[in-house]
Amino acid sequence: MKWTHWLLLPLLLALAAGLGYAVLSLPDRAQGLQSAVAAQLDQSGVTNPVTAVLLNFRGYDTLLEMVVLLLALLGVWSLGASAPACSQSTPGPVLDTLMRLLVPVLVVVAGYLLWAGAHAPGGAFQAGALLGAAGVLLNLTGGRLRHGLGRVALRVALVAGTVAFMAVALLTLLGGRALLEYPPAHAGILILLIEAAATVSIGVTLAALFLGNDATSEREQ
Amino acid sequence: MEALLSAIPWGPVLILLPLAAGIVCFVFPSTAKTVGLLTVTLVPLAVAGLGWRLLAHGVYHHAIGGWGAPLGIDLQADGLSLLMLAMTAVVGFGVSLYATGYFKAEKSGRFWPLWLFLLAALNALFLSGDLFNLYVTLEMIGLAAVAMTALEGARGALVGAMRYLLATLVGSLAYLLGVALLYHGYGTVDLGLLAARVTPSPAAWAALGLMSAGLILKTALFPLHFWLPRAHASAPAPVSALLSALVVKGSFYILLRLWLEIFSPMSGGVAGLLGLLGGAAVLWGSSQALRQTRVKLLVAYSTVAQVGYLFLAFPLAAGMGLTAWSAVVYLAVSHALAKAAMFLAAGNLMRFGGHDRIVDLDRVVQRLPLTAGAFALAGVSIMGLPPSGGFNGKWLLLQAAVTQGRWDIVGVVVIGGLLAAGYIFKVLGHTFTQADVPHEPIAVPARMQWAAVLLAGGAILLGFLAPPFLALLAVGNPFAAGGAGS
Amino acid sequence: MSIASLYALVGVGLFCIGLHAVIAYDHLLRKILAINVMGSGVFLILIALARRGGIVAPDPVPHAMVITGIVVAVSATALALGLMLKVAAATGRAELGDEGGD
Amino acid sequence: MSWEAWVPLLVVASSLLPGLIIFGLAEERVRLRTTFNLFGAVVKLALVALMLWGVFHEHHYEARFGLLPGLELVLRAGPLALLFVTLSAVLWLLTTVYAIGYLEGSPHRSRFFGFFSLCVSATVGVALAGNLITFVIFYELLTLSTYPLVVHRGTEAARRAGKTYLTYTVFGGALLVLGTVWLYTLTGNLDFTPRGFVHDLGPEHAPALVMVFALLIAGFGVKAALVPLHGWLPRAMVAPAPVSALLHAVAVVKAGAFGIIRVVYDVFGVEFAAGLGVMRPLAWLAAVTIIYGSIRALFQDDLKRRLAFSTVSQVSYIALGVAIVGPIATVGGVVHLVHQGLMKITLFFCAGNLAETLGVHKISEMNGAGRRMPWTMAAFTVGAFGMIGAPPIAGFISKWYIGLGALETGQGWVILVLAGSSLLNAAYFLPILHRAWFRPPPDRWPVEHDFGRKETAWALLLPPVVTAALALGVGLLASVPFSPLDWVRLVVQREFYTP
Repeated sequence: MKWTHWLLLPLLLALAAGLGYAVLSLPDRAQGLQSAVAAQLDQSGVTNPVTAVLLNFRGYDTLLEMVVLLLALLGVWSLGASAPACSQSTPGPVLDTLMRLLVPVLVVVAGYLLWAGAHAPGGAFQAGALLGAAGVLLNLTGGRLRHGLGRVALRVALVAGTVAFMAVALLTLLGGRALLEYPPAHAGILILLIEAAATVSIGVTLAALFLGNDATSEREQ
Repeated sequence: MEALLSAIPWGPVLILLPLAAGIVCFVFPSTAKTVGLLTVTLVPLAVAGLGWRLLAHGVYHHAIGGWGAPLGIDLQADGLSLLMLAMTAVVGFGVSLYATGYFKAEKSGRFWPLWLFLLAALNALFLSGDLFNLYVTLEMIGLAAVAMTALEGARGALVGAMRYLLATLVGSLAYLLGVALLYHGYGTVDLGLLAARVTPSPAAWAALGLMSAGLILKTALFPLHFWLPRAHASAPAPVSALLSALVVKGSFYILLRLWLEIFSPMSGGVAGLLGLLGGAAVLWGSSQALRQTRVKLLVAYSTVAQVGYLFLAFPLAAGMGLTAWSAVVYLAVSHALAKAAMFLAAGNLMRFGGHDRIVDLDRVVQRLPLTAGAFALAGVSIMGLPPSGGFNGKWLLLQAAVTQGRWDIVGVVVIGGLLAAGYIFKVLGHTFTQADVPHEPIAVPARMQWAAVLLAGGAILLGFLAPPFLALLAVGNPFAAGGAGS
Repeated sequence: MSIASLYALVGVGLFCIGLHAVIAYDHLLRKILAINVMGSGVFLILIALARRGGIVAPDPVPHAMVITGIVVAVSATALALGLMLKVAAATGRAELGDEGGD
Repeated sequence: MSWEAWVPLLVVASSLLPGLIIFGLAEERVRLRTTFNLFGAVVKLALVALMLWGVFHEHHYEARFGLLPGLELVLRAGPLALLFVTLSAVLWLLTTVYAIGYLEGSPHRSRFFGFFSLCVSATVGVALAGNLITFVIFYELLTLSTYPLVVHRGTEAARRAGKTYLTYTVFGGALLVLGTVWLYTLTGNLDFTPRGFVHDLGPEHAPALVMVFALLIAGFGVKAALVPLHGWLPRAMVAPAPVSALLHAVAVVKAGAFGIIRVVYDVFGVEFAAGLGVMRPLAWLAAVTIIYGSIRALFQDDLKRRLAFSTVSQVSYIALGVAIVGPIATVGGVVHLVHQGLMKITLFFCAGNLAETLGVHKISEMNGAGRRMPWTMAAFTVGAFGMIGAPPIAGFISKWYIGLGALETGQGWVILVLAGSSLLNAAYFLPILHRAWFRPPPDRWPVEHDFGRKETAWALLLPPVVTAALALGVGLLASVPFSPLDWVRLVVQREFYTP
């Protein structure tokens, strides 16, 4: 193994040099799509350009990416329960109190990020990540996701974002428009709807990924 | 009727249908088998609808969100995409039929959502005209494929899946870095626009190298095939079939598109290098297959070899693009059908005897005749003997190679065919003989046998379908830019 | 050399360091982390290059791509970690031996 | 498509469809299986008779389908094609009867007869192929469908023999495909044409054409068992007797020999080929094979192996007759396709009878076999004398024409080859006859089956007697209209040599 190690180093140095040269040789001014985005921003239903790209101009990517997240969870679940069980210890009073304070705050902040995403940095992924963090915290301190959610309900929560996205996609198609071509007048509300559902799904998925084992499996119940 | 057919947005249907079905299967696992079978029956119909549209109206185009490139993402389909979609639909149907018999209840609930998402991702990949969107579909495929590999949780499968995951992630990142460089160099990730804008420059060269390397890793071209044999051999049989038949074709398709649309003017020595690796893959993969003592490993190494054939066309394209690329598509589709059939047959053998040791196959030809027949028919196509799709592909490849006097490639194709005959008949020979230690056979459901026969028969049938096949492939003239001089 | 290019070069460096680690180290956790380092490099390049030429209003498209990329990376990492634990449980070590068979 | 286009298709289908149906039949459905087999064989014979009449009256039977860009699958019944088709159809019927008797009560008969029918379909396809690509396709199909018959018994020896068989034939097939592709890239055409289609290429293509010729002849030479590509044939004798009889005496080796005829006359054109200088080496190769096969046959004690080496030798008469380059020798070579088939299948049937009835596999066990099985050994004797070339049996006619043709073109050395071969033939056949007729039978045969008053089952006895009679008949009545000789004259006159 060691001799390949030494062979690897010059190869990677050459790669780095080549890539560096390619990066430096790019035209001096970036030629992105900012002007195209800016031109269409008022049609997009939101004022934050990143959100406009994520949920409207390239919303299809985001739809597929929700599926990627779901696929990861499916993959982890299909491996079966092997993740080390989280601590079962009863939290002390300090931790308990902290949790009671922190989790609602996290949820509120997530809600704010979701809402703010329309015009400022923020959005479903950031909000979902916070929700997920809240779930992880709860879990680490002895809470269980499945205590609150039934089997089917949990699965519905996991797919809510994708389903909302696809429902909108279907509606646009049935309305004779292109896939995910929102009517400009309703674009804002549709995006908010999708984002809200996506936030929930992302949060629950991340927490479930952390848990590892399939909380909805019949075997474990 | 015709108005209705024109009105249906076939492209989005092909993506949304399996996606929605996957979600239903996930939320209500008890319906998985029914929903899954229904979906894989509808998808071929949707592909047929798209095919009708292509023949009637030419290249298909769908601007998602109504924005159009470069701001939005475009779906597009020409003859090449259509054939890939058709291949996916047919193989998917056969494998699904098989899976209904293969998986027990609990695994079945896991398998179907993964497979339907994979199907959606493959369809999305073959329809996409956007490099970043292709990255997302690649990741969907990668994660679904890895999860399916590990589905049965045996030790070998876990290790295979792990290695597969690491390889596929590294490949994706290399690809993504290439996309980043192209975006910043040319201000778009749309294939069509890039085709018009890209000129030989350091960034384009770097992108060519990175994306090719990443995709080659995912396609398992020698010497980056190290992850494939174990993963494909240890996965459950229907999964192996999907991986070998379809998943490696996904990344190959992107590479082919990139090459045809963007990189062909600046190919330089890269085409030669790809051809060289392809040749090495054919010889190495075949000779490794010949050495195997297990059916599934043998079939997996055969995939390494067959992937090599796909790359032999790159150095030939400069002079005889149309013939060489037609050969590649023919080989890819035939291999998909034949290899899927082989893995399904191998799965039947394992179910039947509880093992896949070649020397102990123990008169399978008599006791499991449909399975042995499916393996043999698929083998005919893999060896490239007529009449089969594999023969047509090799014929076109040889024609391109001989015309250009590339006797090295001719030699590789001929020797590869001989080695393939060696490993196929190594298996078939032992299906006639009696094992030293007889064993108690386990019944194999009829549909698992017929699914293999169906796919193998498809590979043979392709040998008679060259005129319509090549006519479809010509829709939109996908090889116009790829040096289709003659 | 502009600041943007400097960041991009750092990204290139991260990518190559990650690639090296993926190949050179045996432990699966290191490999998984290395892939994340590679990913960060790519994301850095995507973002940094958008600022070339002193553009003040950043191009939102690479940002959106990076967000998508991060989600993909998180998903893949989660699956990889889960798989690693299973491999470790099945083989007794979190490495890819050559044996791997059944 | 006119009805005449359907006829060649039906000829192929008349064995293909029964074959496919038979695969699906349960093992014990003997009667149904026999019905399908015989029905297919009789239908095929009727269709062949129709085509013989039609082709004689210059009708055209041709079916075409698009295959690949610029290439079609063509089935066409010309005079030469019909010669081979007729031979296959007649012998298929007889061999089917024989196989039904031979395999009675043995396992896996559905599989056997299924593949057997596929082989016949492939052989007929080879015969009717109207261009080289069609020929190649059916030729490879023949390889594939004979393999399961070679390994049919499922023993380790059978598996090894199958492996050897494939190693040779797949290798030959690869050379053939390569030669065909190369030819196609040179000419853009593969249609069999009287007097060939390559002569329009300029002289700068001569080296390439020589290479193509070598590849094609090597590809066909494997099945035709030309030295040094003959090694598979003796080893394939582990197969059941009907397989050895029809496939390795007739269908497979003849497909190779027929391919050589096609390449020489309908691809290159014999005069053009002679101009390239490739006919002389072919003649030498054939001569070497004739002598070598005969010498090897001398030293075999296993009856089927001796017959196999005899086949190696005898099939090369065809190539020799072709390679001498002249109308008379051509007649001798081409007619030997039929003559050798009749004689050799008789010998293999008889060998099968000895094995099945008495358990006799070796020549040293054949003492007195003539007294125990007079009809069988009488048929054997006719076949053996035919092989030696004794008049008036069919083999004599072939040798006569080849010799005459050689003299006509001033190649006297061929006479030496013929004479030497005949002597060797006598040397390895006469001792067998002597043992069978003039030595006393042993007290008990190795494994004797009792068939009552008959010497063996009628299904085993009838076919060799018929083929022996045919071998005698086509020799005696060689100049009668529609005899093989007469038909071959028609072929040579219409297709090979400019009058």
